[in-house]
Amino acid sequence: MQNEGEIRIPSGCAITGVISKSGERFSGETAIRSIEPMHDRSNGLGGGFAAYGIYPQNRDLYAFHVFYDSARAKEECEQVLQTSFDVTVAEKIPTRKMPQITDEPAIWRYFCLPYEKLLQSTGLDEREFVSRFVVKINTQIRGAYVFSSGKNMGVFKAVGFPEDVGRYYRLEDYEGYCWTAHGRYPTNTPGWWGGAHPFNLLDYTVVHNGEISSYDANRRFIEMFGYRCTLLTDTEVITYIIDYLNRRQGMSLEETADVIAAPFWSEIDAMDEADRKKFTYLRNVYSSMLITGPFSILLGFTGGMMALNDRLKLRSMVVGEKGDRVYVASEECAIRTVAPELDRLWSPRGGEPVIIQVNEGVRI
Amino acid sequence: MKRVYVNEEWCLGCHLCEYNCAFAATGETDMAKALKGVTIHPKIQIEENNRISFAVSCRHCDDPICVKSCIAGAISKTDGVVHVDKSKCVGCYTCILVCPYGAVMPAPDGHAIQKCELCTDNACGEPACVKGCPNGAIVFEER
Amino acid sequence: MAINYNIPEYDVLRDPQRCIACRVCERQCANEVHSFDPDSGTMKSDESKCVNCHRCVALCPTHALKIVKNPDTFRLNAYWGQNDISEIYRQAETGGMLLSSMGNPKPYPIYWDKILINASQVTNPSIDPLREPMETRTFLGKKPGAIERNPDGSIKTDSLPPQLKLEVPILFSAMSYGSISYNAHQSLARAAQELGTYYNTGEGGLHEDFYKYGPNTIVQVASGRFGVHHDYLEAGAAIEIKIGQGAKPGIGGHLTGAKITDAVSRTRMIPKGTDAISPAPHHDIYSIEDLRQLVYSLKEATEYKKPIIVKIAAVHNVAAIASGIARSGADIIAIDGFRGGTGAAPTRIRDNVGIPIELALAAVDERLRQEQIRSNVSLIVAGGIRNSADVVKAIALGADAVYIATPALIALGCHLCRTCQIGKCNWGIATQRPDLVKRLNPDIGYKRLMNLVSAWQHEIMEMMGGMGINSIEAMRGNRLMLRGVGLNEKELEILGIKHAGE
Amino acid sequence: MNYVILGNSTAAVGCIEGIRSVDPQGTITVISDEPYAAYSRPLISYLLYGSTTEEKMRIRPDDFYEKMKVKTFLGKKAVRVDSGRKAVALDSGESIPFDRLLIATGSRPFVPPMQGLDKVGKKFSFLTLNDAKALESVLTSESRVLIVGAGLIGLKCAEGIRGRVGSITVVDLADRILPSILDEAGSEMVKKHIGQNGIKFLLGDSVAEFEENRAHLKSGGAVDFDVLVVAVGVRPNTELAAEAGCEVGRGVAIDEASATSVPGIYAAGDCCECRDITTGQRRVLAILPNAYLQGETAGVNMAGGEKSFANAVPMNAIGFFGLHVLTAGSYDGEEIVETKPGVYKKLIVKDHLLKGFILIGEIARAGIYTSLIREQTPLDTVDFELLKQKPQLMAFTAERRAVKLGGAK
Repeated sequence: MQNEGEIRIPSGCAITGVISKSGERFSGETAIRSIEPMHDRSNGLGGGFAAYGIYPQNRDLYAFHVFYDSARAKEECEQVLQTSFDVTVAEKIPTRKMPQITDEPAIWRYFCLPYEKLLQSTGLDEREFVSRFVVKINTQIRGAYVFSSGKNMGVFKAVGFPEDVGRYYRLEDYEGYCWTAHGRYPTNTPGWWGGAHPFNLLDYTVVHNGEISSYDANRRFIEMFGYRCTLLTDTEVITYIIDYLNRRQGMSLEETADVIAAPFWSEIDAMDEADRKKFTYLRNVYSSMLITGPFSILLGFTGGMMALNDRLKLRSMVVGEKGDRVYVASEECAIRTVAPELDRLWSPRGGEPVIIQVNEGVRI
Repeated sequence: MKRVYVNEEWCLGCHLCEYNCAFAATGETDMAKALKGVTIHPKIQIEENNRISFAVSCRHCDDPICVKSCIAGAISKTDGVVHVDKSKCVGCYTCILVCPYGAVMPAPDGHAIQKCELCTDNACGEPACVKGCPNGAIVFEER
Repeated sequence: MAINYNIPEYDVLRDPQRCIACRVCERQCANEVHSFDPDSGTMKSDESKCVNCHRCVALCPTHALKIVKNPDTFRLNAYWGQNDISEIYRQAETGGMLLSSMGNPKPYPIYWDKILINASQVTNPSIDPLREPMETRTFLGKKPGAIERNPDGSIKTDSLPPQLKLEVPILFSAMSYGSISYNAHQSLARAAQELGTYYNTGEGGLHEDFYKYGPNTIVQVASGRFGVHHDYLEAGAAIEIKIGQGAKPGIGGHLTGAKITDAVSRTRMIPKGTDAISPAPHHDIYSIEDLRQLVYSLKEATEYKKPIIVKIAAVHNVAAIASGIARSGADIIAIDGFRGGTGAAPTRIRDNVGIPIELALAAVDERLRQEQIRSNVSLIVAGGIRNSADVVKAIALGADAVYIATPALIALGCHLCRTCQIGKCNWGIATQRPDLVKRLNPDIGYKRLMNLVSAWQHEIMEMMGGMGINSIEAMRGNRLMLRGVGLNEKELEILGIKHAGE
Repeated sequence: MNYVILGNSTAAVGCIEGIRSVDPQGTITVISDEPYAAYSRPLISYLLYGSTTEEKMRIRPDDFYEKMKVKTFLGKKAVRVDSGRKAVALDSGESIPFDRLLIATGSRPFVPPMQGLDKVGKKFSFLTLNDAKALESVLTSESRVLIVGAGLIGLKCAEGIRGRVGSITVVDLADRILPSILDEAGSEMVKKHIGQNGIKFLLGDSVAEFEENRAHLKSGGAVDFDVLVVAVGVRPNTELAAEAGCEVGRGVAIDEASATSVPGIYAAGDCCECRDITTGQRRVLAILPNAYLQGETAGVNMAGGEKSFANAVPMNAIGFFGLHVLTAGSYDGEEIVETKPGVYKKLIVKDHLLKGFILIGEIARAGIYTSLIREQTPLDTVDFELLKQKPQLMAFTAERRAVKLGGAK
């Protein structure tokens, strides 16, 4: 059997996400309960959560979540980590023993910041430095895998059904203003924890339901820019593309969505001149970042969440609103379970991003 | 009204139109069987000289002088096609005398005349010369 | 020569039951194979003149003709083939180099046929091009590394380097006026215009009548610089510097004086009736930095408004060469594989020099990505694209677009008799004889070209839809969509694809 | 509008079709002393020959008059035209008023005074269907027929009856046949051919005196006969026109609009004289195409349309026993002659124009020559050398051909 990274494994999935626009923090129980009714969209081969705002006391430090297959990997990784980072906290992530969750790796958490000296000497900005560092650990240290690397946020994932994974990680004990969750239905049956979703880089997390047909075109292109798609999953390449466009190219999330789920030429040709030029430019210049095939993704980032469907809307995705909460899920049941009465419920059109950001001025 | 037009520039002088015309008139389905050993009498004829060639067949004139001149009332024009009633034709050749295109000719039996009738007199559907022209030198078009 | 050592290559079979002696074959054969015997009233043939172009077969109204390989053979020999012996006789007779036309016909591996395409099943829906948009529009040209913004924050779109916009990623590749006829050129130009793509003048300049097709024309600058002047450069949508040609890498060209008619002479700006000889190298390009100078000279001459294409033959170190070109300022690289056609080339060169385009493409695309300069240039591949599946495979291997020439000529009637060099093309393509040129009616020709490319486009869309891809750029370089069959590890590695079953 | 047409042959048909192309409603009345629907007079010889029937001789379908809304008075003779009151008086006493009148009264046989002619019992003219029927009724396979006149009518009559009689002798004062359309060489060739088909000629001779079954010739000989056909010539029926005040020369004088000198009265066909463009002379051009074109021109103009027929050309297509003779124009000018066995060809050129031709035996595409005459095409605008070889459109410039064949404007 080959694991993620050795073979490309397409998978069907369930996704859900909840955000409080007022920045109110709420327990992971909501996310667990929301993903639970979509049990049948997963097959027990992966589940995970991303939570934003969960480490307010360490909000200025990077929170690295790391899987270790061996003590040696841990030793090696920590050694490298300590040469580049000032590590404030190193701890085991609390878990609950459950019969449903097996083959656990060692799961550690580090709060840290890169050494200022090093940033100056490399000339890289902090986020670029961290992202390169994570890619380096994940590609070079066998048995160590950084699966969460943002500030004041964290990814929790494992092989199992998502609701079990949530309970395993005791997510009811965490409070965040935004949660996304993922249940996985891979069409092959390896069980590597790193291969579960969400996929993360810095504070970007992506949960995704779909199977993109443009995968290798996207992968081979994005790898030109220093990324290494080690997992061979859609989520990984989508995350990198978003990171590249949003963070490195400085595009807005809307513009990012306009690249990866670009309008059809027939639509562009019918636009007014300014829009036509803009969209033509984006499609032309970033053509290799167009993502085709079915996908529904939830992008989590500091201060917000973006939902996006492929341009043909080949995967279901609904959005619900209740008060200051916005819910996005593969199925309406996932929303109704946690918010039976909604102010509004709709199905976004293919390629049309839904971006929810925490209200301005709210400290997160 | 659709007419046969000749694009001289594209005529190859291959004479296939003549053979296709003659073949269409036989009503046979096998050209080899129909024309083997036969001297053909096509209603379309190629003129050739110094690498110039073109096909000539009845123009189905708007003001057909053959119709007006026919001493037997055997030529008439209906639905854009100048038609010969061979049973009325006595073969006097007045039409040959007046046709400015030289597009009317004696029928092989000599007792009447023949001319292109746009294959309305056979089962071709479209003029056989046009259908068989390899280079678009003869076209059947509305202009 | 008292003894004729050679035997006719073909036999003309005429079914006496079918032949009606209409003499179409006689009138249509520029090689004068057929003749009419008035005494017997039957047709005769001199098969020694036959090149098997099938013009007579195609026009015979009673299907009385067949051209077959002459069953007469030299004594069979597993090592010394018929061709080997014949060619020696010919060279012993003439003392000259052997000349041939069109592409390398030898049985080298055809990698296209060892690559298979993927399709969606269950996990990912295939897309029906009849019901959903299916996009084949492609832009060729250098892509900027970063966006720039206007003061109001909007994206600056005007700073984009010049691009070629193709509605379908298929262009007609270079065939010079002179090597092919006026009517062939017109057919290509009109088809390119209708299809929203481009044709390429080749190295023979641009006939004055065709300037109006300029927006769909790529003008070529080759080592002979025939017909190159300022208006010519300005006339095209892009300028192609031809370094090499897949059919004859490393050598120049030779168009015999017989083909330099009045119009050809005017277009090429050389005296009528003189041989048009292109030098093997550009004598102002002896190194990669010289190329850069020419690239920028042409850009200067055309105010940086036109993309510059550099066309090279696929040779052994093509990836490194392409890397150099990608850094030379060129906007597009065209790579011509060893199956590419020609109007005339030394047989030995055509049949033995160069490498398969599939491998060259895979190597170049991968190399440019490794060097992170793939966005500096677009890649056009040429030389042996036979059908839409080849196009799909080429794009999935990493090409932005393909050049086709042989399929275009075949669409116009070419039967690949491979005797372009004698100038008596019975199909009116590779000839300047007025009576032969007129056999290609561009009104018919351009429609056949349009049909061909439209048909391919539909097939490409169908294959894309099967893969669940609805825009061609998502297929570009998408090598996971390909699998090899019957390829060894090395070949798979170069092609960057997995073996079927993996 | 009230149209009246006197005569019911080709000119009348042309006139009816001309009127109806402009005026679908006006009343058209046709008056003819012949009791038949319009038939082709030139076909009477073919009728006797057996290559047509009385039914097929009709030049228009049976429903022609009905479709064209034409009222007919057939078998009634117009006896007077009153141009002042604008009415035609019929022999039956009726008076038919008209607004526009076409006189298309044709011609009648000319029978010169010949001594003893009244003694001949079976004597015939050969112009009308009735003439043909009458002649046919007396013919037997033993009949010895004497035809006086070796012109078109006489010889067509000879051909028409050759297969049904014992012998035919043709006498003519002229020393050659068909002198009105052939030159000497042509005459000789045709005469030889006709002679080979069993017809005996006595040329340069004439009948001095008839007995009932014998003609004594001026030359001294005599010809025994059973049936006599007099085909010396025809005379236009101009009397009605003259009475109506129309200017009459050899025929009723008409202009290019087919109008006579009397307003409202038009004339067409064999009763008229018009300008022959090949000679510039006014003459009677008693040929069928002219009759139609003049009639049609008259019809259009009568109905208020505008049409001009300005290029009348004498021409004849005639054949005898498989030998075809096509001629046109006048024969005054430079001659280009080509002869080969069975073929005689003569072109006449004057003032850089093709003026006339005689084609015997090889007649293909003669209309191309005719059109050069009719259109008065300057010969320096065509390749006349090619035209000398044979009539062909190749002789025109590519631009002219593009107009003729390619639909260019």
